[in-house]
Amino acid sequence: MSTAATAGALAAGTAHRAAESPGFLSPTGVEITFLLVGLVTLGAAVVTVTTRQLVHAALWLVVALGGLAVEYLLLTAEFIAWVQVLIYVGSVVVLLLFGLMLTRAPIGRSPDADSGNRWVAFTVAVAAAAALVWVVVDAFRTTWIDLDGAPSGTTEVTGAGLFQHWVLPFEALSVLLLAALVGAIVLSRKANGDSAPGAKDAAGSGPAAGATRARRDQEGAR
Amino acid sequence: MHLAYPAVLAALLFCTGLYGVLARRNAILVLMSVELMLNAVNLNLVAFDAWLSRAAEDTLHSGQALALFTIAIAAAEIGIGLAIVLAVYRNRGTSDIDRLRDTAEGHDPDDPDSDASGRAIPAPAAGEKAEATA
Amino acid sequence: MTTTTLAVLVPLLPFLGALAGLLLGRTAPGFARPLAVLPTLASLALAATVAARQGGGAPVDAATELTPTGSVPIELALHIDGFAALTALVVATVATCVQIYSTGYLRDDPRYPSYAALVSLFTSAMLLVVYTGDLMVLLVGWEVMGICSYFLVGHYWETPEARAASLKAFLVTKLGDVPFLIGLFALAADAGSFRLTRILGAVAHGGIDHPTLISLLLLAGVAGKSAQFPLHTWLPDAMAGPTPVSALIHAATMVAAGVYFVARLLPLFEASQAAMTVLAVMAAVTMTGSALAALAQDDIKRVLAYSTIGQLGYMTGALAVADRGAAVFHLLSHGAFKALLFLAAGVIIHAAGTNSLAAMSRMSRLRDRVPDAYWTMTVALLALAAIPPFSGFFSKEAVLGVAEHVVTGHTEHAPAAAGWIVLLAGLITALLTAAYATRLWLLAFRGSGPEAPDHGREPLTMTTVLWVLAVPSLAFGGFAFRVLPDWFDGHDLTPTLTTSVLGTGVALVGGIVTYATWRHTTAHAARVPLGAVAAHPEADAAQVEAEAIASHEPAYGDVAYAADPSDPGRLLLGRLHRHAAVGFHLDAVYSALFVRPVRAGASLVRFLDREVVDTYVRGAGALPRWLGAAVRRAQTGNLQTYVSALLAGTVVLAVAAVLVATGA
Amino acid sequence: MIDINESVMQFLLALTVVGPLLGAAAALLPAPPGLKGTSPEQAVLRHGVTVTGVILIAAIVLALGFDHDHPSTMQATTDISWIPALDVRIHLGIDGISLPLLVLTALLTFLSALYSYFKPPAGPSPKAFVALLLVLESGTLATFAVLDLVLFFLAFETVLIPMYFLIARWGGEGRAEGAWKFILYTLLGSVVMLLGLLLIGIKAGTFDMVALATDNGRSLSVSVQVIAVLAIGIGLAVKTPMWPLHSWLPDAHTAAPTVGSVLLAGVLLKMGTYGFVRILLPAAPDGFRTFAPYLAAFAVVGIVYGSLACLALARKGAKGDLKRLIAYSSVGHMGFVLLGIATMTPTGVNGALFANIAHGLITGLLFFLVGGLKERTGSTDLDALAQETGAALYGRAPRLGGLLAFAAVASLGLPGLAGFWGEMLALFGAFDPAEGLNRPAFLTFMSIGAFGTLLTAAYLLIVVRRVCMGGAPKDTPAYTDVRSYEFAAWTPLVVLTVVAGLWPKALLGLTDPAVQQLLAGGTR
Repeated sequence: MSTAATAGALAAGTAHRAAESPGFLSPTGVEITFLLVGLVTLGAAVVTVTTRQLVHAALWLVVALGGLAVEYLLLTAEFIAWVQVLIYVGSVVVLLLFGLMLTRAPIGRSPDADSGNRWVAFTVAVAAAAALVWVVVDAFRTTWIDLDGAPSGTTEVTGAGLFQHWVLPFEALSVLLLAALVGAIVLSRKANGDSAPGAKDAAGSGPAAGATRARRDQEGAR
Repeated sequence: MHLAYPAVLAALLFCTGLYGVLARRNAILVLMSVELMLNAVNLNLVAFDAWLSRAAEDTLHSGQALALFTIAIAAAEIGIGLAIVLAVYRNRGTSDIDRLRDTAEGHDPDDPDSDASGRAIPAPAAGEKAEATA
Repeated sequence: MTTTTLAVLVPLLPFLGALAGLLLGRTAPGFARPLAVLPTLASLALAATVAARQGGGAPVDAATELTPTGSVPIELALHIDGFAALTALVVATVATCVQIYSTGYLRDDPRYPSYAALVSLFTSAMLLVVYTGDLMVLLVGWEVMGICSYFLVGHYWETPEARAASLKAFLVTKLGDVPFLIGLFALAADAGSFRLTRILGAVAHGGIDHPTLISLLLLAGVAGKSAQFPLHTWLPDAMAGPTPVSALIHAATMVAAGVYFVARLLPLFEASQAAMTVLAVMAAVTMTGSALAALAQDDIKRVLAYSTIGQLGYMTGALAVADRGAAVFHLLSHGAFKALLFLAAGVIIHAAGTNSLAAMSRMSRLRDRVPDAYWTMTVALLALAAIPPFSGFFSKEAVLGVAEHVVTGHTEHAPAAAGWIVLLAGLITALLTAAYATRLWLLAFRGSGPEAPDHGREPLTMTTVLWVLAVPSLAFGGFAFRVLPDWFDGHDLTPTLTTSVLGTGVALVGGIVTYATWRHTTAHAARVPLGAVAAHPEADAAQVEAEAIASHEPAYGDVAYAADPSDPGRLLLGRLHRHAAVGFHLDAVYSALFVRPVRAGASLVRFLDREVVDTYVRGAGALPRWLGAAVRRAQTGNLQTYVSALLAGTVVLAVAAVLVATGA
Repeated sequence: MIDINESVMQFLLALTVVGPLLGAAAALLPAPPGLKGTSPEQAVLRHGVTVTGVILIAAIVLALGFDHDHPSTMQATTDISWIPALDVRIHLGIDGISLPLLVLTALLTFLSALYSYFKPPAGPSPKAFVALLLVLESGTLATFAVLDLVLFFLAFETVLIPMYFLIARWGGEGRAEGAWKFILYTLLGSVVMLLGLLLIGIKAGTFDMVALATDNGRSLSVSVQVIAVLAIGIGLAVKTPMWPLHSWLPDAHTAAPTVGSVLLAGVLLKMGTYGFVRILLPAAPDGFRTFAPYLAAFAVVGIVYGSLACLALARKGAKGDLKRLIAYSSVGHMGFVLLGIATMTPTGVNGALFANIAHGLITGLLFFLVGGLKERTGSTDLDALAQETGAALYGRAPRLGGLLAFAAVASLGLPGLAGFWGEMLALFGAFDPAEGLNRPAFLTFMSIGAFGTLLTAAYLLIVVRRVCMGGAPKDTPAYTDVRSYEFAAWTPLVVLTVVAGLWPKALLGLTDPAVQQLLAGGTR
């Protein structure tokens, strides 16, 4: 974990500059909010991956993603928070619901939502979680983010950053999205030859990607 | 705010998504779990960006930029993924991951003497020959 | 031509004759007889010339390297002294007679070409043994003789006796040859050469480290070839072969080789008292035992076979008392009259249509049917019984005389014990020899009962040979004992008074006793009808003999034995008769000692090869199979399983990496 | 004998190695119109005869042009750098040790091709058969001609594949199993051998056999030598085969077609012993000295074991298969070869090399004869052949019976025939082994081995008795006696057996100086 090590070093650096780094026992209001929302988010996520009702899973996903958006706000990244709400809650989840419907997912409790692999998955997940948490906590125990001062994630800051430093990747990304669009259409066409649902699906996925891209562009224009 | 909070939350979310990916049967639920994992990463990116932009005077905001890119790519990925899932569903009539076992050993019943079974013969042959000659 | 060239030609001609015979035999049968007789005849002439030129003087020595071996080279060497010259002469003579005789004996035999070729090969091998001065080359001839005897004894391969006998003949002699080979190795390793002269030189300078061991090893081979106890059992069975072959084997070749070999290497044996004593004991046991067995045999040829063993016993006895002159003297005279005995026996078997003495003793006027055989055989039997003035007398007396010399301590070469053993055994054997000779003669020619079948005179080729051989049996010894010492070591071979009187006396006693018993027993002959006669009496001799041999066992229940109350031998031997008839159960001992263990070993190996050696092969085959099955089971095709495994591995690796990085 | 320009010799040697490969490639092409015989099969078989004949002629010319006064020096040498990175060179050459084996290989392959021209093997198309035969020949000749460890290994391996297909495609019943056992067994051995070869090559810094022989293991530490000898020895011992690694041989022989058996016994087995002499003895003498007693012990066990197995097969009612029996007898004969090598004396090694050639000739002849016998009687099962008394081959096919008896007699090591000198010299070498070896142990081995000859004689004569002799051949139908083409294929072997027996100098004169030099460490 060399990254963690460097981060630790940096953290030490900041620590002595910002003289007092408050302990965990005296949380600020932001922290409490973050904690609570985080709990909700996590809970929603857990329900998402465990519930037996597929549509409910999608809805709980909405809650989790929304919670994340709030966390972004708390981290003063408002633009990303809105984008999160727009794209994820707005399009991705809708897409997923479309998918559920198109694959005739059963409405209501489906007994076999989880495969026989559940316990293996659980162990692996818990082990990974333990490892990650341990490492992260070990590395950033004392690191302090100071969120005061000018918010670093406002729209103009982000826009400026994007169009000063990230233009080329940004355009490349739009090409990628285009490719994804074409790919989605081709895939769904090939799959069914000339039957109706393929066209509908292509229409379903195509505009979504297209929408994101269009939105991205107008953002850039602004 | 302590960096540990978002980091731990991200880790937990990631592992939740991991569990989903490994445990869910329906392909679309797997996709949802993938979204969770992506978001966990995003949270990390944003949190570290917020920290570094102060601690290391980072004016590049690479964290937020990358988070944006991730979101965009995630959208594309969902599109493609769903298309694939639908195609599979149309061909096979199911979107259950563990019904798709074409790579299983000796799966195909239509050509029994495929390479694998063909290669399996010699080892017994040597043994049986030993008995035969005795 | 130089003597060397001639000497080289002597073995070479019969060899070439044999090759030509084998190649042309089937394509041009007309050549078979000339190819058989002429080379042998030529080599006889050459041998005579060589003998004349050598004249008992300095030995002829010549050598050229046959091949390098990396250590001790093998040389193509000649070493012709008086012994070699004379022995070669006898060999060639007997071989020629046999070849001529065979032309008549196997008149209509389709296999005659191969037979004759093998006889020629046999002859050339023996001549090689006689002339060569290199022991490895001698071994070559030695073994070639063995294989020739194998093929010739198996000539009647339709009969089970012949099949068994040929195998036995080869294997028993080979059993002796194995230690023989080792002995040669030891000899060569000590002397640094296979050359006879060098080895004798080394012996003279005491260059041989273990003379006793080497001598005993060599003796094993000698016992095998010269049919000495305990390796003699193949010889009586070898009677299943054609009679001329028996004559060849017994008179000149094969069995003579062993005695001749010891005679050549006698200084080596003299170097070890123990070896000499062993030799003496061997000779004594052989003599007496074989004589007793001969008295009990029913097959006329088996009687002669056992008598051969006995006479060879005399020769080894002479060697045991360190006088090779006497030994070779007896070898020569015995060669003459034993060949005659066998060839005459062949004629008789042909005429009588049976080889069983019991059957012959039940037919009258057999001697009128075959007068030549009758007279010559009488001569030969007298010679065998060592009645003066026949040749056998002088040679045997020479042996006994030497033994008596040793006993009285006139020589230091041999231990006195050996002398005593040889002398006593010799005298007993003389008695027994006379006894079975008389028995054979009486049963064969003095039979009473229905007339013997008459199918014309025997072919001239067979009868003339008999007379040719009768001459030396009659007259050879008379002048030989004066001449031979110049050829040999110079020991006096004149019969001494005591031994002559003793020997002749016991011989006469034996003859008279047997005659008396015969007069007593022969009365029963009429009462017990016996006898089996060949199916085609008019066929050529070979086929008659084959049928006679084949019919003996069915008729009497045994190859060697006939329940004939009119047999004097039965009365003379009393309880011993039964055991003597089967050669004192030596075959049973052999089968217990060698055959069964080898059989057991064979089946053990069969089991091992099946169950043990192949087991690990099978295991090696099974292990990968199991592994493959195990790995295949993991391939479920469920992606989530794969990914779970993948991620689990990743986590483990990550944790490990962290631990390493943090130095925990 | 005759004086041939060195470059011509080089060309001939290269031809003997490469020629068969080209021939094999050509055999797969459609026959040119000029050569098209009555049928394409006949055409391709004739092609095989032609190519092998040319190679045989080349080998004979090599033997004639060979400088017989200096058989210990490498002649007709070609030395081209092949893989500079690994310092692997294409190094060809012949000396007194490899020349006889080279000629023997060419001869046996030619005779096999001739035999199968008149009697095509039962199986798939002869095209592939001829091609495989030629590849086999090329690999074998290369094994005897190359002087580079890596090339040696390549050639050594090349041989396996064609032999596998010869057995698996043209064999008798049980061919699949026999072929599998053969290939797996020998490949396993070769893998181990490769490790040993690499070890030697890397530690000594060269793969060149001549350099290694001259170095005589001075640049290799004893431990390295021990490991290398163990590894290489196992590989070679499997090929030889040494007891107890022999169990692939009987199956392979029983299943193989006549020609396959002839080549397998006559040529392939020799590669193992040749490797012992050419690589192990000079390159790692100290390591070899460590293992020599064990090798000798295994060899002697092999002698007795093989003979006893043959006795068990030859016994009445054992359902013994003749080809299997001859295969076991090969185990015994190879035991003598190994014993000779294990003595590390010039005498023993000379004997081993002589026994190699002799065994190639005699066993080749035996397999040919058994093939002919099977063709006539339709069986190689002893009990089926000789019901009660025997098959009486003497009476029903006299020439065949005579030849069989001759081959058996030669195989039991009768003095005056080829079989004798090898065994005798091996035993003589064991009687007085090289210094540093335990003499009493070797004396024991020698006496046991000597009695092994007795057992050998026993089973061979029993076979003769059951096959050639036998009662009442009159009523039974006679078989067709030896045909002319069979004579053509067999006579050379018979003649050479007799010649080698009567004039051993022809071989020993070649091998002895070379062996002396080899054992003296290339400096002499």
